[in-house]
Formats: sequence, structure tokens, C-alpha cells
Amino acid sequence: MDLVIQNLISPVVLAFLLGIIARAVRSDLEIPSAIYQALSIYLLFAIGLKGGVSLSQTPPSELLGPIALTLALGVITPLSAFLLLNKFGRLDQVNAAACAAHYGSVSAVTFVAALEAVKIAGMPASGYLPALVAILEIPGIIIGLLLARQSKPGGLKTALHEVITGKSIFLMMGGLAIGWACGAEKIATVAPFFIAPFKGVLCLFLLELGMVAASRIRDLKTAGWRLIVAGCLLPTIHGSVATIAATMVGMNAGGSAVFGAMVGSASYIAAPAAVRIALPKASPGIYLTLSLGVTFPFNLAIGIPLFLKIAQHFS
Amino acid sequence: MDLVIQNLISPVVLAFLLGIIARAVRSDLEIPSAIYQALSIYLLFAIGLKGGVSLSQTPPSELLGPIALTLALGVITPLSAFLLLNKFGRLDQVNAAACAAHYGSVSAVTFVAALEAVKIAGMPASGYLPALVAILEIPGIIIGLLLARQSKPGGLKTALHEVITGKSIFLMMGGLAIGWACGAEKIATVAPFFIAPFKGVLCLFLLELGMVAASRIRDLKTAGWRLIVAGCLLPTIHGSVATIAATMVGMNAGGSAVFGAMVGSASYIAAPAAVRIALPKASPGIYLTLSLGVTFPFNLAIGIPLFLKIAQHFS
Amino acid sequence: MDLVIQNLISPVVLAFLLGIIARAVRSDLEIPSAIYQALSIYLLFAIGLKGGVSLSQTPPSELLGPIALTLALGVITPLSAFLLLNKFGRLDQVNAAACAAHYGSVSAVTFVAALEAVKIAGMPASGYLPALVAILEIPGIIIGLLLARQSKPGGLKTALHEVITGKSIFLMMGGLAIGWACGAEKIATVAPFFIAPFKGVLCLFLLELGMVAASRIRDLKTAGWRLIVAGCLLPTIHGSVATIAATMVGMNAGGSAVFGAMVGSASYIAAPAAVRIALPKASPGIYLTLSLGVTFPFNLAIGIPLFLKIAQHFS
Amino acid sequence: MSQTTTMKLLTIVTENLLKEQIITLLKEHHITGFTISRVEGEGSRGVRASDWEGPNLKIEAIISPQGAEQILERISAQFFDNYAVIAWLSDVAVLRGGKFAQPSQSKSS
Amino acid sequence: MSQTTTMKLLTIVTENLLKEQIITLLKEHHITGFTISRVEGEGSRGVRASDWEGPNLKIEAIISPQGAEQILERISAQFFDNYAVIAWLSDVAVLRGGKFAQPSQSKSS
Amino acid sequence: MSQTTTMKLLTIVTENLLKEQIITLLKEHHITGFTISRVEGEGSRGVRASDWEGPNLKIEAIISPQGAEQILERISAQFFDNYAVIAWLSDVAVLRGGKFAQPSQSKSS
Ligand SMILES: Nc1ncnc2c1ncn2[C@@H]1O[C@H](COP(=O)(O)O)[C@@H](O)[C@H]1O
Ligand SMILES: Nc1ncnc2c1ncn2[C@@H]1O[C@H](COP(=O)(O)O)[C@@H](O)[C@H]1O
Ligand SMILES: Nc1ncnc2c1ncn2[C@@H]1O[C@H](COP(=O)(O)O)[C@@H](O)[C@H]1O
Ligand code: NA
Ligand code: NA
Ligand code: NA
Repeated sequence: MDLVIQNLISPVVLAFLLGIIARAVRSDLEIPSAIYQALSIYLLFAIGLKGGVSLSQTPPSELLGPIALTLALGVITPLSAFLLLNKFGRLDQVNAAACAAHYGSVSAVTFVAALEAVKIAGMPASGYLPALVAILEIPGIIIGLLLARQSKPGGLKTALHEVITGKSIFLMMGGLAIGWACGAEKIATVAPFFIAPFKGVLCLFLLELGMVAASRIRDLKTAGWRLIVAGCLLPTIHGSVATIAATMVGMNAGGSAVFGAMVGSASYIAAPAAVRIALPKASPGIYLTLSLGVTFPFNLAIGIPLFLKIAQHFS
Repeated sequence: MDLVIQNLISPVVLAFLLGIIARAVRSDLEIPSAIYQALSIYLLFAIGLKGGVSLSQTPPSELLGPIALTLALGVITPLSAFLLLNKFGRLDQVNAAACAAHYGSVSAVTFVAALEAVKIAGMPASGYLPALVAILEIPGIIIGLLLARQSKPGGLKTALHEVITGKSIFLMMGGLAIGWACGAEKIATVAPFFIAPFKGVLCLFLLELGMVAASRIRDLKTAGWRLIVAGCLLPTIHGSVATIAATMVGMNAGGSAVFGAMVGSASYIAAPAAVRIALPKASPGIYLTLSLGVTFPFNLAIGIPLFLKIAQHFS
Repeated sequence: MDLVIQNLISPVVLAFLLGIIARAVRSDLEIPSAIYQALSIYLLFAIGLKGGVSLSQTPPSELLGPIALTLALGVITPLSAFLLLNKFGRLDQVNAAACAAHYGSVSAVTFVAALEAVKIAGMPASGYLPALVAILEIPGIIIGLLLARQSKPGGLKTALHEVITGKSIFLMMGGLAIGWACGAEKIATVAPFFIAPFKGVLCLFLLELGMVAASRIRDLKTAGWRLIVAGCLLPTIHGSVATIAATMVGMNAGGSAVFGAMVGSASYIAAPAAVRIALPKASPGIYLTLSLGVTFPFNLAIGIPLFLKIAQHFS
Repeated sequence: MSQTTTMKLLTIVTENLLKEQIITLLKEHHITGFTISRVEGEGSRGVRASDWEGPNLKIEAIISPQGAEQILERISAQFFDNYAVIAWLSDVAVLRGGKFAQPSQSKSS
Repeated sequence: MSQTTTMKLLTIVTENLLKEQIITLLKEHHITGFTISRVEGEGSRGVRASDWEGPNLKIEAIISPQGAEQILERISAQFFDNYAVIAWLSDVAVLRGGKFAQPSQSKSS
Repeated sequence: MSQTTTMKLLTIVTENLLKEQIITLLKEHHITGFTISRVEGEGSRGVRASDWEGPNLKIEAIISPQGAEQILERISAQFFDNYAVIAWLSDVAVLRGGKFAQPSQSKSS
């Protein structure tokens, strides 16, 4: 419990809360769209850079286990999400598939928040995790779209192109490649911009995300209790399984918890764009509300400390 | 005199001057609106954060005197401003009231410039002052609106809501709360973004403010000499009185000077929005010209060093 | 060769490459226009600030030689560019003159990349070079416009006003003046914003520049091989001559190489605006493709290491 | 097959401050949607509140011809005297005019 | 001397996602150019993909009256059902109407 | 009570560079105001100066029908050949048409 509170009282989480409050009291605060995009570009590229540097310092052999596990979970989690949302959540096939694509993919911000939390808890994660984020983004979305079995002719191909060249993956992979090619020493020259202020920028980003999530949270009424429960169950199940599995392939405690948060999270950046293209009939009112309005705050508040506890226990 | 020049030759003041020159030579320089808003959001939130951290380190008992003084001056200064502008400045009731709301409130940038000046002069201010800024913002505006005695039905209430949920106060209060809740150690993680680059961001902001002020300064002709004189007298009187009073409630010399600058300043962020809503008949051409075109540069150049001298004398 | 590769594998150059790739794979990545302008404002102002501080530390006598050389090359390079492009490149008079204005002027980004490269090579340049950038910007453009001999009545005067009050020169000169007036100590207060993150910001800027250049590179087909060859010859000739001359007026090796890159570069910020105003009949499809699509990447990859080698040899 | 209907395009240019109030007014007239652009402007009345309030807004809404002039008049009555607001109507042709005639008839999300 | 021609102004408001597809469609109809503004909006269908996708776009193109309704119908058929898109036509007067009638007739660069 | 007047809406899309010149031209014709949006565009002439110059501008002004075509012609004569500029006119209905007919009649600030 103390861990939960420790995790919650942080600039990043409170900024998210402040964003929610801004909407609740009908403040006229708004982050201009150009700024929101700039913050996203910065964050994704910086995550990539940092990951690339770590990757350049990691022996490839150490990566085999984690990568295999990531791919496996990238295939399994959209399937389980589809089943749960379709059977228990009572979503029709298209909408369940759309959500499955989100749960199979990753929320970069949850990932970063988890990185923070393990650092504060004194159990830093291994540096190659951002590479896994990029790997996990893609299969989840593909499986999700396949599950819909009725995407437009050529829809899957367009959607795949959209995912891979889409700015989210493109920036993260680009940053990863540059960080890897340049190595720690050369990246040090851009560190005062991309590394040091990172958490502060994340703070502003979460302020805006809080405002966006607030309107999603307002939509919860129409979502129905079954979906809300599903939106809490999925990260709990996916995240716990992933955390345990991660300790088994030899990740350290911190890394396993972050890996759990990653797998347990639902994308709200890369997946929505791809789903919108390939499954236009799926309702953003459902998949965005679930991923951003339920699962994201759930992970911030409960998921991350839970995965940390599990990781500590199994390591 | 030397103090004045020392105060003027600073990146922040010169950036303001550069902005004025940009307009004077008709340069095509412009800061995109989205960037201007981002800079403002950053500055207000960062001021709050810093204040919140200091607040968390200040024993409440030490705050009683300053808070009481702030509230008292928040009521008195709009009244004196109203009288001076109405009698001497020959403004009609509505416009005098609109200006009174501005002089009762605070210019956050003047506040920050004063903080800088006292630091350079080797007399750092106590850290809780940003909390006083937030407190001072509100009564001044309310009194100002009441003075107009003809705001639209419901105008005062709407305006109050506008002030409190308005983005300026909301961001500063939000930052304050987060800074206070997190404390120094956790805020340190976002310091490379919110604390270290603060003065540089302020520099860019003042570049833009200089350009805005330039068009205001051009309007001075139509304002008439009486208003210009009033725009210099008000900060001098308010600021001197406040500085002396602050030394009496036990603030240190630096803090007293900054407090003087705060009280002597006129808002051009929170107040204009509230006044525009509640007193649409008041002319922005008057209240913005006075606060941004006269009183702000006056304080930068003369007010702040004057209050410093006074504070040194009375401490 | 190793130097070339060392120079190319840097965050800044790779970011430029990433921008080109983004367009090649048709990624939907885009930097909002407001952000691009903010980045430019930041970079130009920061270059000026840094230069101003160095200027305040340089004895005037040391500047005479470099300034004279800069002015001389500012007159010579547009003439040689005009001749080469008109005779060899087969451009008509107006277009050759428009390009000449670009080659007479400076690319600020090439300049900064060269500064980086010499620093990494362990041969830091003297600090007053940004002042020379500002000096070099202007004569080149004037000569270029005169060469067209058919600018609209008043066109030259308007264009001159445009160049001098144009935001590029204005920001750089403004920064220079502020840096010079404030000196190292006061500028240190804004260094965490304007100095430390500089290279990181440059990285983002080059990401965008890469995307812009990509569309230029696509236009190369229509440009014809003669122009492409000219776009490589001009920086080689101008840059080599300038590097050698710089060693002769007593600049150190690093400074000479940077000076060579400066003179060898072609403007794509200040010059295009001036040319567009004064020579509307000249085709941006030619002068932008040459300066941004050919000469800029050429200098990044080949020019800068070449000038470094030459500088080392002649110093 | 071409079955366009003539509707009215209502365009309002206003200072940012009035955004909520004008949208509320429009919704009272059961419009089905609107589109907002951020614009700058100069008019007879000179300056607005402050830059921090953001630039002007241009609000465009396709509305049915019946209520059109009435909305225009309400905006005029309510805002023209005290605020920087102007508004105009023009004719446009749309397909499936029904979509714009009644409120919220096709919620699909 | 006044020789204005009547043309059609086609206005499309769409979510950002469809930008390329709609521009491709327009180019298939040989339009000579278009102008895009970034806008926000509210409609009958509620939310769009996500903020990260950017705001809505308003695409305006001056086109010749002949093909106008046909383009409108294609847009309607292709996008109206599944995406947040609306479109309308209005009459405008231009000088040198020829410029807009055929594709790429005056490349000057 | 509905007393709308028909006015002309002049729309000009231009590269950023010409902003001052076009506003000056408009003011010579005693327009009472204008609204500017930042837009992007593609036309027959291809590229513009540079991104640093900023995107295109769309300038809209409600003007009286009398002078309308004349302004259009001046813009055409002065800019069409060398710059990326297009312009068009359309009919709009406003309330209190008088406001737009004469220059600066109601300075209230
Ligand atoms: N004649 C006009 N044509 C187009 N827009 C106008 C016109 N007059 C005013 N505007 C716009 O309406 C806003 C308010 O105008 P005003 O109330 O006259 O100051 C201005 O900032 C412009 O954006
Ligand atoms: N009646 C309307 N007038 C103007 N714009 C509209 C209208 N209805 C919808 N829009 C715009 O079209 C977009 C998609 O609308 P919809 O498909 O109805 O959700 C909205 O986001 C608005 O920008
Ligand atoms: N047919 C058109 N419809 C709408 N806007 C256009 C059209 N043609 C050109 N434009 C706009 O006008 C600008 C200049 O066009 P141009 O001079 O033809 O290159 C373009 O960048 C577009 O923003
Ligand atoms: Na997941
Ligand atoms: Na005050
Ligand atoms: Na040059």
C-alpha cells in the first residue's frame, strides 16, 4: 500500500491528475495541438535513443530470451483480450478485435512510468527494454486486425504499412537505430536535451493526457460495467503473467516489473491509428475509453506497484 | 543608478527590448501563437512547482503574516488604483474599475524578474513568495469587478469562475500543489526541465512580450499623459508601501523587494481575461496599454531597483 | 575516410538521414510548422548569444583580419557562383543570380555542424565565428540581387530591408548583441536553456530538414547533372579557398575549417526569402534544390571533413 | 444520381473567449456539428483581451436554411455590441441534406 | 474589364487520417490545387482516432462546375459511412477561370 | 426582423511573404477588417520560398459588392504572374451590412 502511494505521489502521476481536474472544473487550459505533437515526437524519439544506447552495450545473447518472450506474448495477449472482451465483455467481433489490437500493443507512457517507479524503488531495469517496446508494438496490432476477419480488402496491408511507417514506431525505431549507431559517448552530446529533461517533458505530456483521458472517463457510463471490469482484469492478468515469465527468462526484478507493465498496458498512440484505418467500423468510443480511460490509470495506480511486488517475489 | 543599469543589462530585459526593436524596425519575426502559449504554460507551472517545494519547507507559522498582508493589499490596491485613475486619470467608472482589477492583481513576469534581480544583488528572497502570487491574483480582480457596479447579471460569478479555473491561476495553483505534495526530492527528477532552463525560457517569452508591448506603446499617444503618469505612479506607490510593510511583517530584504514588485505590478495575463468576460464595455486599449505598455517596463527598469533600495534601507 | 565516417555517424547527421528516410518510406511523421519555427528561432538566437559572449572576450584587433576576409569572400563567392552556374550550369541570368545570392550567403546549420566536427576532432574553433556568419549573410545576397540586374523597381531596397530585418539575421544579430552586452557571467544564467540543449534541438531540426530536403532531392532529376555537379563544385572550391585564406589571416586550424564550411555553404533560410521578394521570377525549384538538396548534404558528408584536412595541412 | 440539397453555411469569427458561449448558443439551435479554425484578424474594434487568450476563432456550421437567419440575429443581439464578433451566411450544396437537419440522428459510436 | 468566371469551391472536412486518400481522389479528378487548414470539430459521430493523429483537416479546392457533384458523390460513397468526413460545394467567382479547368497547364518552376 | 444584406466575401490564398503587401492593398480599398488563417497548399506552381517563411495564408475579407471585382483584378495584376496567389469571391449575407461598407466608422477602443 505504501508502495502504491509512493508511486502515486510523483510529479508525473499528479500532472495526469491535474489534467483530469482541469477538465472536471471546466478550466480553459489547453495544450495547443502543435505542442502536444512536439511532446510526443520528443518522448518517442528520446525513448528510442536511450534504448539504442543500452542496446549497443548489451551482448546479443542476453537478448534472445526476452525477444522470444516478447514475440510470444505479442501473439497471446491480443487473443486473450479478444476472448475476454467478446465473451465476458459482450463486444461484437469487430470491436473486440479492435480492442485486442490495443491490448496486444504497448502504451509507451505506461512503460516510462514503470521505468521511473522501479528506479525509485531502487531496482533499476536493464536498458534494452525500449527495444522490446518497439518489438511488441507490431504483432499485437496484426493479430488484432486478423481477428476482425473483415477488414477492408487491402486493409491489413495498409494498416501494417501504417503501423510500421506510422510516426510512433518510426520515431522510436529511428531513435533506437541512432542511439545504437552513435553509442553512449556521442549521445552524451545530445543528452542535455533528450535525457535530462525527459521526465519534465513527460510531466507536461501527462497533463495533456489527463485532459484527454477525462473526456474518456466521462464516456465510462456508456461503456457499461462489464467493459470497465475487463479493462482492469486484462492488465492484471497480462501483466502478472508477463512479469513472472520475465523473471524466468532471466530478467532482473526491476526489468521484469517494467516488462509486466509493458505487456499489461494498452496502446493509445500506435494502435488507434492503425485500427482506424483497417477497421473503420470499430468504435473509437470503445477502444479509446478502455485503453486510455480505464487501463492506463489502472496501471499507473495499481498495476505498476503490483508487478513490482510480483517481480520482487519471483526474482 | 548602477543598480538600475545592472538590472537592465540582463538577458531577460534585453530580450524584451529586442522584441520592442523587432516591431520598431518592422521585422517579420513572430513567435507562433502555439509556442507563446506553451511558454506561458511552462512558466506558470514552473513558478508554481518551485513555490510548492519552498512551501513544503516553510513552517506555516512563518506564513501567517505575509498571507494576511497579501490579502490586505489585494483589497487596498485596486481601491487606490480606482481612485487615482478615476479622479486623476479621468477614466470613466467602467474603465477605471477594469484597470483597478489589473493593478490589484500580479504580473508573474515582473515577479520573476524581481526574483532574479534580488538574487543577482546577493539578497535571495524566501521561497514561499510564489504562493503569495497566487493568493494576490484573486482578490484584486474581484474588487475591481465590484467597483464597476454594472457588470452583467451573473457577470461577477462567471468572471470569478473564469479567474479561478482560468489557465493562469489553475496552472500556478496546480504546480504549487504538486510541488508541495512531492517535495524537493521528487521534484528534483523534473528539475532539469522545469527549474534549470527557466530563465532561458523566460528570455524567449519576453522577446514575444516585447513585441506585444511594442504595439501597446504605440497606443500611448491616444492614452494621454495623465494615464501614463498614473501608470508610473501606481507601481511606485503600491510597490513602496508593500516593500516597507513586508519588512515589517518580518520578510527578509530580498523577499520584501520582490513582494513590493509583486504588489506594484499590474496583471496582463489573468486579469485581462476576467475583465473581458465581466466588463466587456471596458476598453482593452486602455487597460492593456497601461499594464503592459507602461507599468511593466517601468517596473523592469525603475520599480524593481527602487524597491530593492527601499528594502535594504528598512531591513 | 575514417574522418568522414566519424563525422557522419553523429546524432545530428543521422537525424537528417532519418528525416530523408521518413519521406522515402512515406511515413506520416511531420513536425508541426509552429514547432519548426520555434526550433529555428531557438537555434538562431542561441548561435548569436554564444557568438556574442565570445566576441566580448575577443580583443578587437584579432577580428580585423577575419572580418576583412569575410567581406572579401562575401563579394567574391556570389560572383564565382554566378559565373559557374551561368556558363557551366547553363542557368539563365535571373536563376543564376538567385543561386549566387544563396552561395554568397551562409547556411547556419552547416556552420554549426562544422563547429561540432572540429570539436570532436579535438581542434575547437575560436569563439568569434558566429559574428562572421552574420557579417557574411548580407553582402552575398546583395551582390546576388545586383547580378540579376532586373529586379523590380525598389526590389533591391525592399530585399535589403527584408534581409536585415528578416527574422534570421535579426535573431542572430540580436542574440549577438545580447550575448556581447551581458558577457559570459550573465549568459550563464540562461545557459541551461540556450547552450546545453543546443545540439539536441539541432537534432530535431535536422530531422525536419531531412524531410524538407527529401522532396528537394526528388527534384534532382529535373535539375540535370550539370547543376548537381555545380552544387558539389561550388562548396569544394569556395570552402577550400576560404579555409586556406583563413589559416593565412591567422585563424587556428579548427576555426579555419569552420570558416571554410561557412563560406562553402549555401543559405537556405535568409537568402530564399530575400530572393523570393526581389527576384520573383527566379525558380525556388532550382535554388532550393541546389542549396538544400545538393550542397547541404555534400558539405555534411564530404565538405566539412575535407576542410578539416586542408586546415590541418596549412596550419 | 446527383441529389444535392441547398443548406446554409454559417461562419462566425470571434475572440477565443466566447468559444463556449457561442457553441452553447449553436447547440440550442440543434446544429449537428461545427468546425473551428484558429485565425488572426483585424477589425474595426481593434485589440482583444490578450495573446494568452489565444487567437480568434472561426466557427463554421452547416445548418438548415430555416433557422439560419434567426441564429444570425441571436448572435448579433447577444455579442455584436460588446465583443469582437462577426458572422455571415452563405449558400452551400451538400449531399444527404437530412444529416444536417436534425440533431444527433446518427450516433454510431 | 471584369471577366470573372463562376467555379465551384469544394470544401471537405475530414479526420487527418484520410489526408492522403482524399488528395489522391482529388488528383484523379485533375484538380489544379488545394488548400488545407487544420481545424477542430464536433459532429454527429463523436470522437476520432486520437489526438496524436492531429486535428481535423479542412481541404478546399476550386474546381470546375462540371465535375463538381461527381467528386462530391465519390467522397460521399467512399468515406461518409465509416469516417468523420463532410463535404459541401459553393459558388465562387474567379478571374482567369481557365487556370482551374485543366491540370498542370502552367508549370512555371 | 431579418434584414440581411448581401456582401462579397473575398478569399485570397497567398504565400506568407506577401502578407504585408496584400494587407496594404486591401486597406487602400477601405476594407473594414480581415481574418487570416494559416494554411498549407499545393498549386500549379509548385514550391514556395521555404518552410522557414511559414505556411501559406488564407485572407478573408467581407467587402461591399461594388469594389469587389476591382480588388480581385488588382490582386491578379499585381501578384498572379510571379507569386503563389489565388483569389476568389463569393456571396454572403450579413446583418448590419453598413458595418462593412465604410472604413473605421466605429472605433470603440
Ligand atoms: N470585414 C471583415 N472581413 C473579415 N473578417 C473581419 C472583418 N471585420 C472583422 N473581421 C474579423 O472579426 C474580428 C472582430 O472584428 P471587430 O469586431 O470589427 O474588431 C476581427 O479580428 C477579424 O478577425
Ligand atoms: N454541421 C456541421 N457543420 C460544420 N462542420 C461539421 C458539421 N458536422 C460535422 N462537421 C465537421 O465534420 C467532422 C466530422 O463530422 P461527423 O462525421 O459528423 O462526426 C466534425 O469533426 C466537424 O469538424
Ligand atoms: N484549385 C485550387 N483550389 C484551392 N486552392 C488552390 C488551388 N490552386 C492553388 N491553390 C492554393 O494557392 C496556392 C498557390 O497556388 P499556385 O500559385 O497555383 O502554386 C497553393 O499553395 C494553394 O494553397
Ligand atoms: Na499490451
Ligand atoms: Na498589483
Ligand atoms: Na557561402
